[in-house]
Amino acid sequence: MATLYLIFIIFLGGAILTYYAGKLGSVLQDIIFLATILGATSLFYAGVHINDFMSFNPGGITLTWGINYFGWLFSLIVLGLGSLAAVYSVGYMKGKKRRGYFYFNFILSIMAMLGILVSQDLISFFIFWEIMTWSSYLMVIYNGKDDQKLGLKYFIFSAIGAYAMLMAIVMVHSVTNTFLIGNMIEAYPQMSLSWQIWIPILFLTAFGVKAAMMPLHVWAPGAYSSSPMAYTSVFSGALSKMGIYGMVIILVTMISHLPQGIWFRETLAWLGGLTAALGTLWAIKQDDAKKLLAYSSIAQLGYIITGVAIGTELGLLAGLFLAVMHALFKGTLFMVVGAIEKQTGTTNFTEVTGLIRKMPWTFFSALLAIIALAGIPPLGGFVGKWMLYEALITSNHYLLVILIFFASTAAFLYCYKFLFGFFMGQEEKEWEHVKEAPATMVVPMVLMALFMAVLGSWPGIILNPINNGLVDLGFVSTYKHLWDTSILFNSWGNQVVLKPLLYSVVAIFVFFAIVLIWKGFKGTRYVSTKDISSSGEVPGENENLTFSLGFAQPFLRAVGPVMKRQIDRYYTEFADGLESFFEFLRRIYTGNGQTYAIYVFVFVVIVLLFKDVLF
Amino acid sequence: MKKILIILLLAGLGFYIATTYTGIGFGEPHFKHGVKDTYLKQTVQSLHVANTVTAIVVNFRGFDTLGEVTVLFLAVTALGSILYKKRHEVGVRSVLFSSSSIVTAGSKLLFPAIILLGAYVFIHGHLTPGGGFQGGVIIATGFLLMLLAYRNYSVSHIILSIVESIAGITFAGIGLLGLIYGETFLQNFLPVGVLNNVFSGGIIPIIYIAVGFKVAAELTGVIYTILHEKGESNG
Amino acid sequence: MDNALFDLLDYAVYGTAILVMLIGIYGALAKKSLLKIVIGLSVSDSGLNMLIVAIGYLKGGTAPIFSPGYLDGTNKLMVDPVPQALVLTAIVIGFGVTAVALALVIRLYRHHGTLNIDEIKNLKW
Amino acid sequence: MIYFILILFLMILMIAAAIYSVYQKDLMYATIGTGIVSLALSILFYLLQAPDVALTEAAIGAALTTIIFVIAIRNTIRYEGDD
Amino acid sequence: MVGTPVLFIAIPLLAAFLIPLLGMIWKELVRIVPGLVLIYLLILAVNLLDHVMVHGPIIEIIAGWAPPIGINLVFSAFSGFLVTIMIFLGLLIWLYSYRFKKNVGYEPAKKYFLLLMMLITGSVGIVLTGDIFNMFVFIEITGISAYGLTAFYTGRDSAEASFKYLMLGSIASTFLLLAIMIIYSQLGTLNMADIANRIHTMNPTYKIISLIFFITALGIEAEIFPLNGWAPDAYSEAPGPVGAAFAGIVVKASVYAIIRYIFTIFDVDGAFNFLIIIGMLTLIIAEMAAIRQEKLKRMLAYSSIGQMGLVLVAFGFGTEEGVYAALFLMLNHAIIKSLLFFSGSYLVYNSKDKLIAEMNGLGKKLPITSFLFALGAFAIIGLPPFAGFWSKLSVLTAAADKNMIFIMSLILFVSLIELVYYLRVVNRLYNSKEKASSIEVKKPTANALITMLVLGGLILLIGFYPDVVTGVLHKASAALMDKSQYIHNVLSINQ
Repeated sequence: MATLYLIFIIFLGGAILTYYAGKLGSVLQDIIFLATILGATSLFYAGVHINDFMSFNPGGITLTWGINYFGWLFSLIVLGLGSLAAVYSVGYMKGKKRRGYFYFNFILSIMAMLGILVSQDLISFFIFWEIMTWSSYLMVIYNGKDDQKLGLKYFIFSAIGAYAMLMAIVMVHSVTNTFLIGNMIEAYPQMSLSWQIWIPILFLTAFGVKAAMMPLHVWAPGAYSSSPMAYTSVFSGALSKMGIYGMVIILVTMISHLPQGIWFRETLAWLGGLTAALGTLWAIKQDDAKKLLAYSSIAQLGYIITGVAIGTELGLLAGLFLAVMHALFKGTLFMVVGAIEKQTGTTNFTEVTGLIRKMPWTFFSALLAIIALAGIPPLGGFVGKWMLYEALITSNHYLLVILIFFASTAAFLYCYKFLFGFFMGQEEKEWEHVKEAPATMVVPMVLMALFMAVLGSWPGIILNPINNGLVDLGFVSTYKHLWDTSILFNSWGNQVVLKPLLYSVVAIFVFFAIVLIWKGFKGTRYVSTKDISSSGEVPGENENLTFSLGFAQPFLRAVGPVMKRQIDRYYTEFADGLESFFEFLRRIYTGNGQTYAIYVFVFVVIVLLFKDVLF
Repeated sequence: MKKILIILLLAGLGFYIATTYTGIGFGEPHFKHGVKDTYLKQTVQSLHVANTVTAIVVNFRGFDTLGEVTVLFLAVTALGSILYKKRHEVGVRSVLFSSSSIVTAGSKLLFPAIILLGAYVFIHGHLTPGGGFQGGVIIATGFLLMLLAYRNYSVSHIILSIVESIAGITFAGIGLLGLIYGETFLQNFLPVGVLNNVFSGGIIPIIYIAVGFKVAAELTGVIYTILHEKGESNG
Repeated sequence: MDNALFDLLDYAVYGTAILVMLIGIYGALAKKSLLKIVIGLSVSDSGLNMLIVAIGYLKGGTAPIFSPGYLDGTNKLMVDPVPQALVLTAIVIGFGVTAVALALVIRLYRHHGTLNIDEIKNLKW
Repeated sequence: MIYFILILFLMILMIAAAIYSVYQKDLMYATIGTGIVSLALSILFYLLQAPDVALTEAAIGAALTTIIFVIAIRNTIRYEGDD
Repeated sequence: MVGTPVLFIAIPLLAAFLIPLLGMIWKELVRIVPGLVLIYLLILAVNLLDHVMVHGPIIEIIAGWAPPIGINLVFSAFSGFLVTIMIFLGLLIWLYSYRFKKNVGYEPAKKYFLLLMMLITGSVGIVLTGDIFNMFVFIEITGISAYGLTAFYTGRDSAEASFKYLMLGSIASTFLLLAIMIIYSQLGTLNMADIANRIHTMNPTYKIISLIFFITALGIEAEIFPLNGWAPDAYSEAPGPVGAAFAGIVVKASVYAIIRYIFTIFDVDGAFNFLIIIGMLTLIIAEMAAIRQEKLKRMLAYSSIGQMGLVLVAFGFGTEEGVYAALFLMLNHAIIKSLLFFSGSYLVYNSKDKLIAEMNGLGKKLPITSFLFALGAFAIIGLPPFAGFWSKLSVLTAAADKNMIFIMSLILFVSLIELVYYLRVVNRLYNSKEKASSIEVKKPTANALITMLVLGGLILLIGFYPDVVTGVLHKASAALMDKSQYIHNVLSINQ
């Protein structure tokens, strides 16, 4: 089991080496970086056995490391996406400044996420959690132009979560006297009711922040969009999943023992649903691809939270499957944006159009990812969505189904905007010189896109590990039972039978897609974007007439009232209020030495007067 | 308003201090097992020193005294640091009063007597009231007199500093010798002599003489430094 | 007669000491001039020293000095020497602190041209 | 009896001098007030059977402290401003 | 054994008296000798600590009179641990300030190093001594050195800060003497162990009044909330390394004194809760004041006050875990806050008006210093895997064990405030939108850089491998908790 040690040493050593290798040469730096990530990944899958634990005692605290099936499932997301994003990063970072900084934090993030998964005790869990937080914070401020204090916001919210978690950890410790997660789970049913309620709330706060759950999500758009895209794919794809990972553990192992647990579930599920709906609406409004994807991430995480929160086996399966899918398609999409940013220098829909011919492979990956995101068959996203609806309906959450359904329908709008804004439309002269991104960037995107397609037809590849993981968490597998009742599992789960109806849907879809693409390449006439006129006026040179400008305005007007007040503003007002209170308070220190001396006597006399109470 | 508050506060504080101390009682023995009886007994028996206060200050609680001379030493240093000016800025000595020839002549006459008195006081510190501090202060007042009487009278900083250092080293050094020849720091390692002789009490007179020199030099230094600080407001 | 008066003194000595101390502190807290503050602190030190010595006093005791011929009549009452030794230390330390304080006052006057403590508050909040 | 009156006188003198030195606006006189406090105190120390302390207080409190106050006042301003 | 505890006091005093003479021989000696002394003392401290860990506390008597007659020094695991930290830190401060400002002349340099050495000695004395009046003397030594050092720069604000400090310091010594005399008048002894042995015979009212006076007096030095008006000014106006010395050495000694009184000498149980209350007040108000500061050093000062409040809270739990946590906090605070003061001094040095707002983009100009500052900031917030995390964890664990959930959440809330203002600075340092500043960059000197790197290395070492200190910490906290053992050890010495 020393392999785990070795892996962490490789990560740490690699991070430091990479940082300093920049002085010797950028190629060497790339090689060390890739070798670290890929080496550690392959070592992990080759040398680490599941359910093999080891313990050690730093500072008198027993720590246990090892991985179970559930962690192993998430390690697929972390290391898989991490490796691909690492390959992508090499291309993305070519010619950029502060590569050492980027690589260092990238490796540390991956290490921290893996660390979270192998931690079987709360202390190392927390330590890795925090390493993950600050390494990602350092990524957010990578550009050094943190004018809106996005990094600070991210960090503060993470810290709120982390401190909540820390509080829960020490509360648990005062009962069990150890930090082992297993002991916590065992001791939980014996705790007093108020602690039984508070501990999960505190934990869920921490996980909710990372999973960008509704009232705690305000950091996410800024943080996702301002860190380098190569990292954002990991940030949104894998890092946020750590929140989901934690939530599942808490929900399954603790809340399920609590009679009042139903309230937790309902609240969480509804928060997830709201997150999905509002995130989607905000995403539609964005003109910047990074922001759009960031809000879309929030929305997608909402689906996952809802699925997980319902707590039935089907719900968990759906949520976790969506989590994997989200890692894949959101990873891909951020990579796509990164590629576009690298090639064109901007990510604004109102500036870039018609890249379909310039960057065909990028378009291909974007297309598949968008299809998966929107939940259109036959890609994996559809499977997840379907399972989610099924889970919601079987557990009688009809209102929630409506909400989710509304959200996923509205999601088509931004999917369309994304796809059309960048790739379709007129080809402007400004972007004529644009070429396809380098191979190191394209290959990871395409690989992921293909994998999504595979998952659409063979979801069992992922569903089996998920099931194993759930069994590992103490869930009694009722897989067999579901197999019989659910249409979905009948048709998709056993990987071979495709029902004629679905088969024909796929056929029709493929047909239309081919037609559309064919038309796109052959049958269009080149028209300049300026070649229009409205009300007899010829638009001027500087008039922006891109397709995405003012996209979906009527719809946004309709839902406008919902979006009028951002939660963000409440936080800001709260913080401002606090600060002015502090400002008022610090005037205690008047600067007059005599006043300070008087304080001394006030203190003495007050203490003397109340000495019988105080002592 | 503020004054009323202060008076109220002080009244409250005074009330508590007063109740405490009146409860303790004046002029009565307050405790049974105090250390003072041991001090009174041992001063005569083991140290052969007449003045118990001296015995306490120099021997029983000699460590305090070491700290105390250090405080004075530090006060001089801090004073120099606070009022430090670059050499060309050294101020003119402030003149407190213009002295007539009677004063100057009288001062000259008095000066040796004051020094002698000071020396007497610290040499006999273990026999009679007085000791290093008192004697040192008396010597310092002698210098003060000269400084005030003569406008041009100056005390060499370097000599002051050397005297101070040597006296301090003597004190600390005797302490360390106690550690070497005896077993503990500041332990008496000299014969204690006969009670009420000048040469009695072992290391006590030596230390007190060192303290006397040190205090004299330090206080002279304090006065000299402050006297040469002609304050001019520039703010 | 004498005894009754001494009983009164019981309280008067402590009372005086505490009163002087409080007057000094009042000066330090209520007066605006920096020099007045230092004067106040110095006065309060005097009161405190008196209080300490008074604690060591024993009625009918003599000074703790074994002058020649004293030892013959042993077991005569002596006042407590310990507070005296402590006060000795405290007085010298108090002088050192006062000297430093005055040096600071002189320097503050050099910089600010005033001794009013209300006007010397560049550092605040 | 004389002893008693002496002590009482000294104590009253001390309090009065203390109040004087706190209230006097002319700092030079206030300093003299502290000197008187110290002087009275040193005699009181003597009466309280503390000759060592009396000597010290007389030398340091009454003489040296007063002098450095006077020097300090000479170097700054003599009158306490309005407060 | 290479020596006895009294050398911690005697050697620096001897050196202090020697330095003016040595300076006449070779001027550089006034800078070198304090360093040599501190190196010797560090070796001594480490050796003695090693000895104490195995053989139990060393009680040293002075002038050949066994306690309670004479003064004694106690070098137990607890006091020895603090002494070692203080001297180690003192050595680093010496190294850092060896050439802090090159244009400082001979006279100021002599005074600076003398006062610095005596500041350290005084604090060490406070910790080592076993006699309450002797502690008063050491407090005064520390105090006068501190006033002198605060007013070291010739600017006008430093004198102001120093005067405030002095004023409160005088009031503190008044209260301290009052309290000492109450104890003496009741028990007739000044020895801590003897007092502790007989404190139960004392009238409870007087006992509590004297305890209150002690807490007030020492609280002024230990920066407890309503008594700490001097602290921000003194920290921010003193030279940078002296700020570190205040935070790392002086305040620790005062906190030690309070703890010694409450844990060992007095048997008042309510005092523990009182510690928690004033500790929380100090923590909360200091951190709230810190967030609005515009000057870096002042911000660090408030943060330092807050940390001390937290230390008091941890002590106030009164359990061994609490003491362990408090000691861990003190250790970390000594290391981390010194690093922050050291690196912060150079940041301030490089910004014209000492404002945080002017530090944009310094991360590029002073890469190592800024990196170390960021490291220190992360560590003091309590982010793993740096040193601060372990102490924060142990404080919270101790709180949870006493079921003080409210206190816990307050501590965490305050940590959040702390995080905000530290990160604001770090954000600024690495914000590349720098203002055009014509100031020439003043790079840290080599010795300063070494000092900071050592501290940074320690933060990482303790963070990754806390075992280097936990053993000592456990022994030290056990030593503090065992009151009867302390009394027995001291009073059973016969000479």
